Amino acid sequence: MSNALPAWSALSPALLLGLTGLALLLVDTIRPNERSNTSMALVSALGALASLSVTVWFVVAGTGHADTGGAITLLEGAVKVDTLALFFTAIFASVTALVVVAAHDYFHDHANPAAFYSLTLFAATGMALLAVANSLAVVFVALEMVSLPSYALVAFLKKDRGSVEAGLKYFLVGALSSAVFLFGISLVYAATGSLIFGEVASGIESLGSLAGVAGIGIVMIVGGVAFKTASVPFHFWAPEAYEGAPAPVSAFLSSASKAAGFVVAFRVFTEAFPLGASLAAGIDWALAFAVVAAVTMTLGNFAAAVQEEVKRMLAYSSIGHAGYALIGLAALSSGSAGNEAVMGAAMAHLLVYGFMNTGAFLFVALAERWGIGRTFEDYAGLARRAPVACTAMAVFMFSLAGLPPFAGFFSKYFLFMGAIENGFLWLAGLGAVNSVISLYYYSRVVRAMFLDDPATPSALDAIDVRPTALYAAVVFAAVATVLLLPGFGPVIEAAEAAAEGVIAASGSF
Amino acid sequence: MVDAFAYVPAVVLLPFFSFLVALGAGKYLPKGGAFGGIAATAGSFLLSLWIAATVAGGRAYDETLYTWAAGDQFELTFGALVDPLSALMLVIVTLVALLVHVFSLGYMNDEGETGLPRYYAGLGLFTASMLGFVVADNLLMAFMFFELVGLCSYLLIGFHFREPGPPSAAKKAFLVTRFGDYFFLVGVVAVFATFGTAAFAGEGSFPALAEAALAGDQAVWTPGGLDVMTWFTVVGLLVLGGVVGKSAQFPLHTWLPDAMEGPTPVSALIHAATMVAAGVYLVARMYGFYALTPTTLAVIAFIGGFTALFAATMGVVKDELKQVLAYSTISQYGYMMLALGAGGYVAAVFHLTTHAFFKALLFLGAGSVIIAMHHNEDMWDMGGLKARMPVTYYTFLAGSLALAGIFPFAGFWSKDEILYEALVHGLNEPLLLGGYVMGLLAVPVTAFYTFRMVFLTFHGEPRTDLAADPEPVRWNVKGPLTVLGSLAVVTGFINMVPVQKVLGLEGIDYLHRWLDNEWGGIDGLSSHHYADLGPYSSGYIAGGEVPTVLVGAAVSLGLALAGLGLAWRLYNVASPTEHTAKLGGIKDVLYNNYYLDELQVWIAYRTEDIAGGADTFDQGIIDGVVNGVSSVSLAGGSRVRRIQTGLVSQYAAMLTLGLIALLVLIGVNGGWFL
Amino acid sequence: MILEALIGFTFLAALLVLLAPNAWAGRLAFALSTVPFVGSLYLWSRFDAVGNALTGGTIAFESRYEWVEVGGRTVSWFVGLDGISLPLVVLTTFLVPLAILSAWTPVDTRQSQFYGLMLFMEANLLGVFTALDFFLWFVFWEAVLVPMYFLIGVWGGPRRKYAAIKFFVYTNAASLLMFIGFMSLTFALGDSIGSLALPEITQAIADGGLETWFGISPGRIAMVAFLATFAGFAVKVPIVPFHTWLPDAHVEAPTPVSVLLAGVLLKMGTYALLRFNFTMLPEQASALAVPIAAIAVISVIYGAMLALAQKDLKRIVAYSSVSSMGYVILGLVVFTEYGVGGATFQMVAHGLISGLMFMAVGVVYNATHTRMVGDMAGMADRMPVTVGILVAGAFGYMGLPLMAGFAGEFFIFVGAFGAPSLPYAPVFTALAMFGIVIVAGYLLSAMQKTLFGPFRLETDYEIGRAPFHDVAPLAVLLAAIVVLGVAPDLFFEMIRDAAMPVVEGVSVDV
Amino acid sequence: MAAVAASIPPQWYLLLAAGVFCIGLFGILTRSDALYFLMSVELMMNAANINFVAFSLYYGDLTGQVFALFVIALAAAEVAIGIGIILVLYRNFGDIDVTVPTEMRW
Repeated sequence: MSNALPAWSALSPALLLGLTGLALLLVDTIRPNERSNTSMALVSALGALASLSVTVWFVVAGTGHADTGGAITLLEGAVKVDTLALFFTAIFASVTALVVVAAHDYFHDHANPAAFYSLTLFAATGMALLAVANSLAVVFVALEMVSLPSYALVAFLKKDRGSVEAGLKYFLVGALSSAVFLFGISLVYAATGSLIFGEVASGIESLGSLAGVAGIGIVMIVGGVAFKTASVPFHFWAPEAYEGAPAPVSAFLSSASKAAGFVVAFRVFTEAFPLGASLAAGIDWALAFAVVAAVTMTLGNFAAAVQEEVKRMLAYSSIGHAGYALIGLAALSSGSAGNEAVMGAAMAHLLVYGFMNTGAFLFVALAERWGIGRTFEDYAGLARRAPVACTAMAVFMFSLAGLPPFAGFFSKYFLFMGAIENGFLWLAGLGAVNSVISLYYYSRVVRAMFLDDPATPSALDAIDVRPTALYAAVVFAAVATVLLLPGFGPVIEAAEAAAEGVIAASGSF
Repeated sequence: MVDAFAYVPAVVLLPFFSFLVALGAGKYLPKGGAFGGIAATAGSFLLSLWIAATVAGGRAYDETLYTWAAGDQFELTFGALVDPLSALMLVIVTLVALLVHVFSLGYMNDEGETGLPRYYAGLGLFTASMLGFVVADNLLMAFMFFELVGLCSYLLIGFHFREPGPPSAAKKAFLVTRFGDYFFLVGVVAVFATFGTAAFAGEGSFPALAEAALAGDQAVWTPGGLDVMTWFTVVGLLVLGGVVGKSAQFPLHTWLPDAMEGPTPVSALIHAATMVAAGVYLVARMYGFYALTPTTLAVIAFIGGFTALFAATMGVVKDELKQVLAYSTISQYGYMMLALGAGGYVAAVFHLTTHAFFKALLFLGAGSVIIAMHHNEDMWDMGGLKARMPVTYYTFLAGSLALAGIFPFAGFWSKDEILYEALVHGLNEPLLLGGYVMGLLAVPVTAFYTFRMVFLTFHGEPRTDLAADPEPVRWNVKGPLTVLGSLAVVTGFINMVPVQKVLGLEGIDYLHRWLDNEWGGIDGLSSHHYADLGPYSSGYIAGGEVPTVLVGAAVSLGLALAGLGLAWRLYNVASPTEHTAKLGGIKDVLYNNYYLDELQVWIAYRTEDIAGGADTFDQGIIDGVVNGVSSVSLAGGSRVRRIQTGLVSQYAAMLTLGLIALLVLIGVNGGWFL
Repeated sequence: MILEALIGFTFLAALLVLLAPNAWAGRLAFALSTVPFVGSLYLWSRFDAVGNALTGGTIAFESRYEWVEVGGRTVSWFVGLDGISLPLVVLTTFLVPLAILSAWTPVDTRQSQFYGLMLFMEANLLGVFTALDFFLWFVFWEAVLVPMYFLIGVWGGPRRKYAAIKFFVYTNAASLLMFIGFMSLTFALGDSIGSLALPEITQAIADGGLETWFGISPGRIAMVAFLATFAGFAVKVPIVPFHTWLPDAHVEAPTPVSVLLAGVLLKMGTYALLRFNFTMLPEQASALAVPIAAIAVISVIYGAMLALAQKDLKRIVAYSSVSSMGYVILGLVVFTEYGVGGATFQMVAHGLISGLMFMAVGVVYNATHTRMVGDMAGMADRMPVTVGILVAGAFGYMGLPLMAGFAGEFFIFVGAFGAPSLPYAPVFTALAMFGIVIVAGYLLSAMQKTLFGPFRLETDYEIGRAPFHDVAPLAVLLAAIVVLGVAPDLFFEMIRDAAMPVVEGVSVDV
Repeated sequence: MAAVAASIPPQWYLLLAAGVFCIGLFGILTRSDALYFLMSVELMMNAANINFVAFSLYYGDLTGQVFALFVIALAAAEVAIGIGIILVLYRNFGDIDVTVPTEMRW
């Protein structure tokens, strides 16, 4: 299938996203004074969906899969399209689609929404690029390509103090982290003399006296990843950014951008720094991830349990979920059969998370659109006024908590299974404790919406509109969250195939 | 001819159907379903007679009719066992039940009671359960119907549930007997575990196996390799727990006097003639097992003797008619236990029979008096009823003479035989002798309170207007009284052992021969067999059997007459007065039944205190821990969130520190700095 | 296929009722819920399983489709019935329609949601009892929590939110512990299993498939897994000291929910204990026999004492459930035909009886709007039929012969007393049996105080006669209890057949 | 030129880079002025550039140097965004002190 097309076409998902972004700019420049929010949203949604469909088609066709001639490398090996890349591109594209559709209603009265769509699309392009990056240089460039629009997006509401403060903090921490990341890359380059993953890997095997340098570099790269995935200790930006940013942006960052961080991690740490070789050189980055994962999930969940505002609670919970997903790297053990399983489970979790978490933030967007407050109390009795949306929210909450019959159940339990299979009982146990706590605070939302009575009878009169697009996005996310449970087979198999791909590419893992 | 035994289930089921009918359609039927019950019990009675005749015809019946649970480990079944003992019991139960049903027409319907369907349903179910218990062919089935009997007594005692008293009495009755039944149930389970069966009769029955086991040619399970004899004694005592409860033996007798809260016919049927008999009957039923363990027998005898005396003393001071009868019931069952313990199997059954009749008679007589007195039971408000209700008086008198054990009434013969058995066997058995002495001492006391009751009720001058002009009673009251009255006179003659022994007339001890399978029965269930198993040897005083018989009889009769005389002297006057003052301090003790009820109430309260303590512990400690966990983690959460100070430069600092920490960790772990 | 139909239909019914208007959601739900019952009766009539589904017996209505493959283990849709699960399926489908009927009076808001959730829960319960693949089973097991959370939290009493969240979090924590324990067991089995099908796992363990796993010896793995799963299920059962969520949940939950909670949800725990701990890991079970028997006895006595201390009728029944579950544990741990079989039978019996008790108390509550012992007296005078049935049910609870409760308890006792595999079995049994005295104590005194004596009611409600649809389910339940009490072999036969392999499983080790 | 560079042992470059990096970090930790913050980040990035350039010389391949150019460009872009954000910060808070906005915390 793929050999019928020119090799560069393997990049078409990323290209589609990028072109859509440019198209948006074009539209905006040609007719600047026409506030065509709708057309913008439409174009960007179509672009995202187009790229999504192409991606899915590629996955189904097995592009870059070992069975069909293996990964497709382009640009002197700087870029590589394989199942992993496509899998994550699918996540990015679908989240983008959801977000832009929702944004249409969220920014219905905004002065100039056009910039939002183009920025989102460019960020998405950067993510797609991250997914295919095969060289540390490309990784860094793509990473910046994701970060810079994100900073702007967070601070998008220029007159909103919260948005600006969030943007500032996000930017400062981000700049620092990317500097650390970059320095890490430079050290690895210093130690191995290359930026292409494959060559770095071979360099790692023969480090000699430079092991320490490479080690410091690798740990700094871990830091960079931690920033993108909002993991301790680089998580500090997350609560503020997610809380202050416009809700669609929070959705975008907490789902897609996080996933972007993970795709880098999965690829770099398997292909560039194979565990076996790293261990031989005394660089136990899996241990580093284990520590980070443990601290992250604990901090995220415990802090989320005591929040007053739903949005901030979701922010912390997304930190907690970063901790879960990190298990996918932390629970790797050299040469163990369970590696594909656990990493695949982490990827699958990110996919499911892409839907349920985006959905949750979009519900918050809906609430902000309605203009009801942000605290749990403000959500009291919401189910009476908006049963459909609240049911969807309940689905997201229970799914995030890992309860059947929702997809979050499968992904989370497969993650724990993977950890157990590789002998990381303590990680699984910690994850279990955390998910019990998460059950508590997620059910607080459900309780507020369904069980509690509104503070005042007039509290919910603000709910006077039914923003169609937002509803559509939320409901679609909910449906996806439910359907992914019975339909989990292909997902997890694709994810495991992806993991297998990168692990195999790393040769001796 | 048709086989009578094919109708054994019918005997049980007829009253059960009357229960269903009364329950379902009672309120549409005349007399609230009374006739259904009468018809059913009459039918059962006739069938029982037929069955008894068949047994007399030299046949017996032991069949498994229904498999309840067909496990490989144990097979739990229902079946019918008809031998002389159960045949006799069937006749007694059905007859008394029939008479009580008839009497109820007068006592309940004519008095315009409400809830009659419930009443007759209860009677029907009770009769059915009792009959089921009688024909039971294994211990489990016996236990089941034993419990159902308990349920019925609960329902019937609490019949007047709108008043405060009866429900409480019903609760007490069920609870106290339940306490005994607990041991019984443990015993049943133990029997299964030990022998793998609970059948009463036949080669594979557990008494037979136990006999074999003691003989050493049969291996049985015992806990922790316990000695077989010891274990059997334990099992026997466990089952005895149920007996002590149901037959109201010390210390579980306290429920029976309260049970008088129930309607009088119920008292007659349940707490005199049949249900309380269940305990004694059970011992007789599995006597082949008890006879094997001397210790158990001795305990039974001692409990019996003690209860006989103990209850009699309390009966002395009671003012209410039914109370006196209640304590006399307890006392009389004490005699039966004494007999069983003393190896007097036949004597026990004999007294069971006679007592069933004369005690039913006394209760029904009391019922008739109560009707006449418009439900005033205080004897001090009566007096002089003799002239106004002659039928009741003379039948009641017959019953009293029997109860007091005056020659030649029924009670004399049975009680005399009991004492005789206890004496001859007791001469070599100190514990048993103690039982005998207490039984003997109870004789004058019994005579005294019985006639105190008679004189206070019927003799002298009427002490109230009610007594002066009692309400007349109808045929449905007099009829049963007459029947039972005559039975109370004649029943004794079915077993005139002393006469036989003294005059040497062979074969007039019909009951002995009946229970000895002389006309037919099942091997291993004959009185002879039991005697062979039993540990006792006979000893005689005054040189020889005949003198012993005479002396024994003379002594007991003399004592009875003495008691009677004292009662005559004190109460057979125009206007009798309380003489209890003469008793001094003992009086209060007797009035308060030796404070045993208080003791049990105290125990109940302490139990509730413990429960309260447990509840506090549960809510405080255990649930406290559960809630503590959550509050602790939430507190932890609010600590953690403080890290997010909101100051971005502090974020930078913490970020850097975290990174350094990570570097150090991995570095040290990887040994870069070496 | 028929099992899929059964479960699927119930899910559809739930959806349908959810969309129905409140006005006739109750009737619709009842009508629909009778279908699964008929279906389960059909299953019963066609039941042809032999032996225990986990130990290689022939499974009835077996059907299996691969679902997901993860970590070299296939997770499949794998359902089937054996002599242990069928009675519980019948019990579930039997109780739900009655519970729905009993909800008509008390539930007066958001009916369609209520009945929808009830049916949704039923579907998941059926899944729990039919699933033979661990992961599938676990999906249903967890999915039961969600409807229960809402049912308690939305329609419950004053402290419903506290009770709901407590139940929700507590039981979920237990499930996670159990999950980790069991997963480590499956991975310690290495390549000796290719799927998470329970029969396969059981066989593998029996064939000594456990390997040393990350330096942990097979024996220790098995023991750890046993303890983890036991603790996990102990919360659900519940066994002292994990029982404190139960009274709160029961007191707050509306009547029909209490009925299902006591009638079926508690049985999930004992069922799981039997399936996992006592069937898969008999060696560990018999190694720990004495402590387990000890906590069983403690549950019985302690639970009964707590019930004795309560003033709220529902709380009384709730604590007595703790007590009754103790019998079940005792029956399971002794590994005899009557012990294990009796325990299973007792699950059904207690399901019916506790259901009846909660329903009857509920009917009284509908009339009086109080459940406090002190607030009322002489109810028998006003609602004779209800009280009559309540008394009958209470005696059933006390283990009156010829009612289901006695059968279950007696089977357990007779199976436990002489059990060879349990040291001091007679002592434990005799101690546990004393429960039958305490239960009589508190039930009788509670009844005396509330039902009998002169009529008195503190709350100012006019007591009308209970409507037919309140009393009918009581009568039906009572009838069922008596039938099972007179003819226990209706179920006990197939239960024995399925329990024997479990017993033999250990008898080789003892 | 190249010879001189080659004659200097690579460890020195590493140390120099590390030094520069730490200076930048120090600036970030000590200064609360947003512009100082930006400059310090610039320093840290250039520290990385030193490594790239030096070791591309050391290994004799151009990747490092080319990448250094990329980094410089990206740094410029980052500063652009940063200035923009600092601008709106000033508009909303009347100050470019990064420790002022602390409305969202905990």
